[in-house]
Amino acid sequence: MTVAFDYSTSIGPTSLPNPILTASGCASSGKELAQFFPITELGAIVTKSIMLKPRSGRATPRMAETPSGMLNAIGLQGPGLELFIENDLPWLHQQGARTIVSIAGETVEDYAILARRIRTQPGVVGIEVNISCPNVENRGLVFSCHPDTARAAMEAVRRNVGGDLPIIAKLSPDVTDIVQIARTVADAGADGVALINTLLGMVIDTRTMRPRLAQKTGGLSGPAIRPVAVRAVYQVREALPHLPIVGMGGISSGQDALEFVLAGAQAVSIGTATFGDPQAAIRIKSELEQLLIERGFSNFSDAVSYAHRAEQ
Amino acid sequence: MTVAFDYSTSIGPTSLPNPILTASGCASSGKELAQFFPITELGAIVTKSIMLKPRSGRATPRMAETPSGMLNAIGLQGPGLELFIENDLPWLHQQGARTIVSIAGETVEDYAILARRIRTQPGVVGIEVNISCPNVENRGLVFSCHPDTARAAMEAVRRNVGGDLPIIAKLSPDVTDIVQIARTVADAGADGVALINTLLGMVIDTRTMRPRLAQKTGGLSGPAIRPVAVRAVYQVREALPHLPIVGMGGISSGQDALEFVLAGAQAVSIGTATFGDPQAAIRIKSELEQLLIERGFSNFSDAVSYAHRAEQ
Amino acid sequence: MSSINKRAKQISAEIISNKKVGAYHHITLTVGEIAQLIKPGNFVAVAVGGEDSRMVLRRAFAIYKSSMDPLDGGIVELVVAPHGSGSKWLCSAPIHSMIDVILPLGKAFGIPVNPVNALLVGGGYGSAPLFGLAEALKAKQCNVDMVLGASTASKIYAPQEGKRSTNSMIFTTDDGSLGLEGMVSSVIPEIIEKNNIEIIYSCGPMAMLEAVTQIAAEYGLQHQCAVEESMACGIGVCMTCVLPVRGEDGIARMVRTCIEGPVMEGSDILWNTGRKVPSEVWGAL
Amino acid sequence: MSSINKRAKQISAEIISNKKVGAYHHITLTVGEIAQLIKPGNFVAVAVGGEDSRMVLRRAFAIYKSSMDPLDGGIVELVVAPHGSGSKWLCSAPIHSMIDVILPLGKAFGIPVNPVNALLVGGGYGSAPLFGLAEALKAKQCNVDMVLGASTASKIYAPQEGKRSTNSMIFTTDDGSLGLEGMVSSVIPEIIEKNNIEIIYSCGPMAMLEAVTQIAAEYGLQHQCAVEESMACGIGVCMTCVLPVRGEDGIARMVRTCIEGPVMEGSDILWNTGRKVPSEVWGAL
Ligand SMILES: Cc1cc2nc3c(=O)[nH]c(=O)nc-3n(C[C@H](O)[C@H](O)[C@H](O)COP(=O)(O)OP(=O)(O)OC[C@H]3O[C@@H](n4cnc5c(N)ncnc54)[C@H](O)[C@@H]3O)c2cc1C
Ligand SMILES: Cc1cc2nc3c(=O)[nH]c(=O)nc-3n(C[C@H](O)[C@H](O)[C@H](O)COP(=O)(O)OP(=O)(O)OC[C@H]3O[C@@H](n4cnc5c(N)ncnc54)[C@H](O)[C@@H]3O)c2cc1C
Ligand SMILES: Cc1cc2nc3c(=O)[nH]c(=O)nc-3n(C[C@H](O)[C@H](O)[C@H](O)COP(=O)(O)O)c2cc1C
Ligand SMILES: Cc1cc2nc3c(=O)[nH]c(=O)nc-3n(C[C@H](O)[C@H](O)[C@H](O)COP(=O)(O)O)c2cc1C
Ligand code: FES
Ligand code: FES
Repeated sequence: MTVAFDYSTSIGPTSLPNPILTASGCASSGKELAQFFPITELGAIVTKSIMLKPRSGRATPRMAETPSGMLNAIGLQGPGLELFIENDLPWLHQQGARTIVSIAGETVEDYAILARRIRTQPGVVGIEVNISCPNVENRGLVFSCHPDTARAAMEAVRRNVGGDLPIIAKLSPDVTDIVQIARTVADAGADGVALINTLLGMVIDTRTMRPRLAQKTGGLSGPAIRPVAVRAVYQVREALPHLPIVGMGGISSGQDALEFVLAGAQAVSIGTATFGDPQAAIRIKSELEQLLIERGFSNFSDAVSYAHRAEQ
Repeated sequence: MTVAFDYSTSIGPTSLPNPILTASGCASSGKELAQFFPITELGAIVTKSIMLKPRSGRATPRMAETPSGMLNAIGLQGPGLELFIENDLPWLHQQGARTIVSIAGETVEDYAILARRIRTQPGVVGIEVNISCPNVENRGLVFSCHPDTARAAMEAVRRNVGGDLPIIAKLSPDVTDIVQIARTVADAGADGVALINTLLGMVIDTRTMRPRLAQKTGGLSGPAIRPVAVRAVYQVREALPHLPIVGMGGISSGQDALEFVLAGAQAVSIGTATFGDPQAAIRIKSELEQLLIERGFSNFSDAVSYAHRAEQ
Repeated sequence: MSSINKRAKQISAEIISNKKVGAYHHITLTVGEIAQLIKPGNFVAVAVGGEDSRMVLRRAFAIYKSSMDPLDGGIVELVVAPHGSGSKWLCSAPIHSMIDVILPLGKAFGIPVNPVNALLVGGGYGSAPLFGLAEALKAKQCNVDMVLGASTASKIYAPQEGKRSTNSMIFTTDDGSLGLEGMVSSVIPEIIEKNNIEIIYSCGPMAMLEAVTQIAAEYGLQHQCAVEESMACGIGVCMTCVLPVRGEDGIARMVRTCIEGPVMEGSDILWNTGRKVPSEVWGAL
Repeated sequence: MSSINKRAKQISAEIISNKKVGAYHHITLTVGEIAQLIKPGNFVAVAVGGEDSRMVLRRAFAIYKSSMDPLDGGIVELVVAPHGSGSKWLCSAPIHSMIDVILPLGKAFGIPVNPVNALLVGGGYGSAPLFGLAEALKAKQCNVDMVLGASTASKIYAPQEGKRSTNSMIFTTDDGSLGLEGMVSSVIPEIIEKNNIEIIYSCGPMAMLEAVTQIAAEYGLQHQCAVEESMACGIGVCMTCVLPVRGEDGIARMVRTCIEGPVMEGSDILWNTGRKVPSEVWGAL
């Protein structure tokens, strides 16, 4: 059965052939997954958050499995901006992949520099601004947990990136009022928001009787957090109906992805599910398409926010 | 093998023969569970949050199962203070159960009245103050999500309850800084904190393509949230080493309970696990005791906060 | 001890048979002596998914039959539709595996003291508890007629032996694949009139129970229906399974269907309130 | 396409045998043609728990043996210790059930071009990949000695047939229940000296690998060890499985053991850094 289904979507000025993205930090820079499916078939590859300088990340153990989820404390291990531009981006560009680069800073100035360097790289179709990072200039408080620092980081990026490249603010769910933060970053010039990053969690090893992770706390991801993520997407969509949303948090099937789309996501990112199934993203792409067609949608955009429609 | 193990614990001025409690709203007022085990063998029964007036609660559907958890929007259904005092408390007292009454208000004044009436009831060994409720006098904002309202509610209770009955503030994890809220309620006179209440979540029904719950959002509980709960307990314990903590969130085995104890909980509450296994609380009581004995503890109190000990 | 759940026990039961019958699975458990305490309308609450499952809640199933078997001792039979993950897990459970079951739960159907003409109406697997009920009524010298409806033939559960205790049995299917085409409600009035029905018992989807309630009201008949609300615990501690039900004092309250039901008087229920709590309900917000 | 994971495939494999051997389970899978691409030291990543499981991460297992069977086609054999929930699930998987496996993964042991005297050291189930390695070395006319250690006899995995390719095999157990009492490290120096060992291969607990590394250094021997770090994905995308490893440029980096390992040169690893990133590591915080 061939159905003329329009799967395309857009995030601010960028349009994508389909709404399925990888989640930052869960697909590295695409090379490792390329063995399992053609990465060009995804809407875009969102790369692991890149920082200015090379970074070792945290000590091990860095992870613990939890019920329907996992805790991680990778600590943004990565080669730093220049090696990333030298090695990873050209490879992605050469494959023909659309790339959304996730950037992470320790200071507001870091974000500005990262954005300026990334914006001109070929193949880059967007910048995801991971502001769920500790601000070294302000007692290590996470940028996205406070309106002022969230705004400062986003303004720094916006000043350095023209209107042709969407900038997407990635928010932490560990806040009293995520709508307030979303509104703040939208005011600061974000073209969209990515919801949600991990929740802060801890596992205690009952054998050693200490925190399992070397870093003590870590970020909770996976199906366990899906209801929190869907709620965040729904709330932000309701309050800010025109702000594009990239939804994520525990998506491991087309059904799960559909929840986010109905709640208001223009695109969805597949994170932890890839660890359990390297083909998760491409599988979810076809599952979601099938579900939308079964429900009578002829294009993806009509399904976005459909759960918000008025009661009959 | 008979081991002289001292399982007793205390929360402020109250001592309990063991640290295993029911979680408010997950054991009603004890009658339903009495068929499955002697409820007097638990440290205490924490009753479903009681409000001033009878309350129908929310419309159905009120719940959805989620990966390793569930969402509920019961909406504090209950008979109201007077019928509760007339029917439920005497039954509990007659059984010989130790009762911690959970109270919930819509206004600061509600909390004061509830506390004043409860404090003199026989069999009551503590008051848990559920401040994870919407404040009708302040745009429905949840009391425990903002330091000012959290403080006001706790001060109202403290003013009405003498030092012989511990008052325990039950906090919501949906805040940017749970330590700040814990500190605030401690300053306002709380003898302890109960961590954590449910996380706000949503499930979208992919068939009807609307939020599954009539109420749209609901509270996420169960093993899925355990890492968030353990983290909250650990953080609050670290910041406020002398404030007693009742830990809860996804405890379904002795191992799980042990995580909370090591993280800093003087007592643990069993919630959602009871729905899957009516004998969960009593089973966990013996599992935890066994694990502590295996690890060489001769009394429960030595294990509390053990994960915070200095590295060798 | 309390009077709530007062005969219920949590036991480990062995699955001794699991057979596909039409769209359903007929599953037999050995439960021991407790089988003797079961009455038609009672249900069981089953822990599903095994140890490392992400399913944390029990699933409720009506008891189709309970008996004392000379070989296996007390047994309980269920009729399960493989619907979502919990029921599919149960339907695929291998013979001799053990499951954790609480039983018997809930209020049973009320059996009249004197013989009456009873109509039993079942939808889909809702027929399950009706056969035991038919037997109990027959034992009281009642006249028992039965109407079973479903979307299609494979979803009518009506084993040959089940017909023993009924005087008549009519099927309806939405697609006409078995019996009459249409819904059960369309044939009920005729049966009521023809067979001089004095009481209706029903079990099935909520929409069907509501329709039957309306018909019963038109004819001024008593109508006991077994409702099916989402249940998290099955034993009265979670408050998820409530329905607005009018009490004897005329006041409507949100009532737990796991302990005050599943069998309730149809006319007491405030049906189809559209995901809202009717304002007349006691303590409504 | 990338060069990372370049021979790996995600397949559905049938369990055709699952036998308890001492403290372990010996599990055989049919994997088809891909069996031919496997080299000693490669591992598989298995999805555990089934559809409704709360376990979301794969589990890595060393490949004990791979071969082309005339009847079953390509097969792979694993030796699994029932430890936590994932491995227990696998150990209790019924014959003929299908599991989702990715293979072959990781860097294999390097096989010398010319014959050498090799010592293979295994701890617990860490012996598993050593038997295939022994065969490969034997095929190159190497002299192969083996030392296997464990806490107790049931945890020594050393099937009779495995001994074919070795010249000598020594066991050590902590409790003395099999072979010599003590740890493998205590017997290694003597073997090195007596048999004129030129290279050591090892697989087992990290503490053992570290001890062997020290001994290898004392004797100036090459030492390839297969490390075992917690892995969430097994394919290089999660960065959980890292170890601080010195590169050819002398700089230590946090390196993914799933794609740059599990086989690594022991002396390149910064061992036992006490849950801290050593400050000399590139990009250390
Ligand atoms: C009193 C009672 C008697 C029942 N008797 C039977 C029976 O005899 N045979 C049978 O096949 N089923 C019966 N059910 C329905 C059964 O309990 C399960 O709800 C159904 O099998 C779906 O569960 P699942 O795990 O397959 O679906 P899932 O979609 O995985 O269920 C998720 C959650 O939603 C709830 N849920 C989903 N559908 C329903 C529903 N229709 N009614 C209530 N809750 C639902 C489940 O209980 C579970 O908590 C009965 C329910 C009740 C309350
Ligand atoms: C390269 C490699 C090869 C391995 N080969 C074998 C083998 O041949 N036979 C065998 O029995 N096991 C082997 N393991 C260990 C195996 O992957 C599992 O970690 C182990 O079976 C415990 O998992 P579990 O689900 O039973 O325990 P759980 O406690 O449920 O595991 C929870 C999580 O912790 C991780 N974890 C727990 N213990 C370990 C450990 N010792 N090492 C690494 N991660 C751990 C698990 O992978 C999982 O993500 C190997 C591991 C690696 C990395
Ligand atoms: C191992 C791991 C590493 C991650 N690294 C990053 C990162 O570098 N930058 C970022 O913005 N988010 C990172 N995340 C968060 C994910 O992108 C995603 O927001 C989160 O995991 C929720 O989605 P999921 O449940 O599908 O994984 C990481 C998550 C995991 C599990
Ligand atoms: C159905 C249900 C009802 C609840 N009702 C209350 C309540 O009335 N008052 C309260 O303070 N917490 C209530 N809670 C929260 C629990 O007491 C507990 O804090 C939370 O569920 C986390 O623990 P758990 O994961 O063990 O369930 C309720 C939870 C559930 C699942
Ligand atoms: S199902 Fe829990 S109260 Fe009825
Ligand atoms: S296990 Fe995921 S990167 Fe190695």
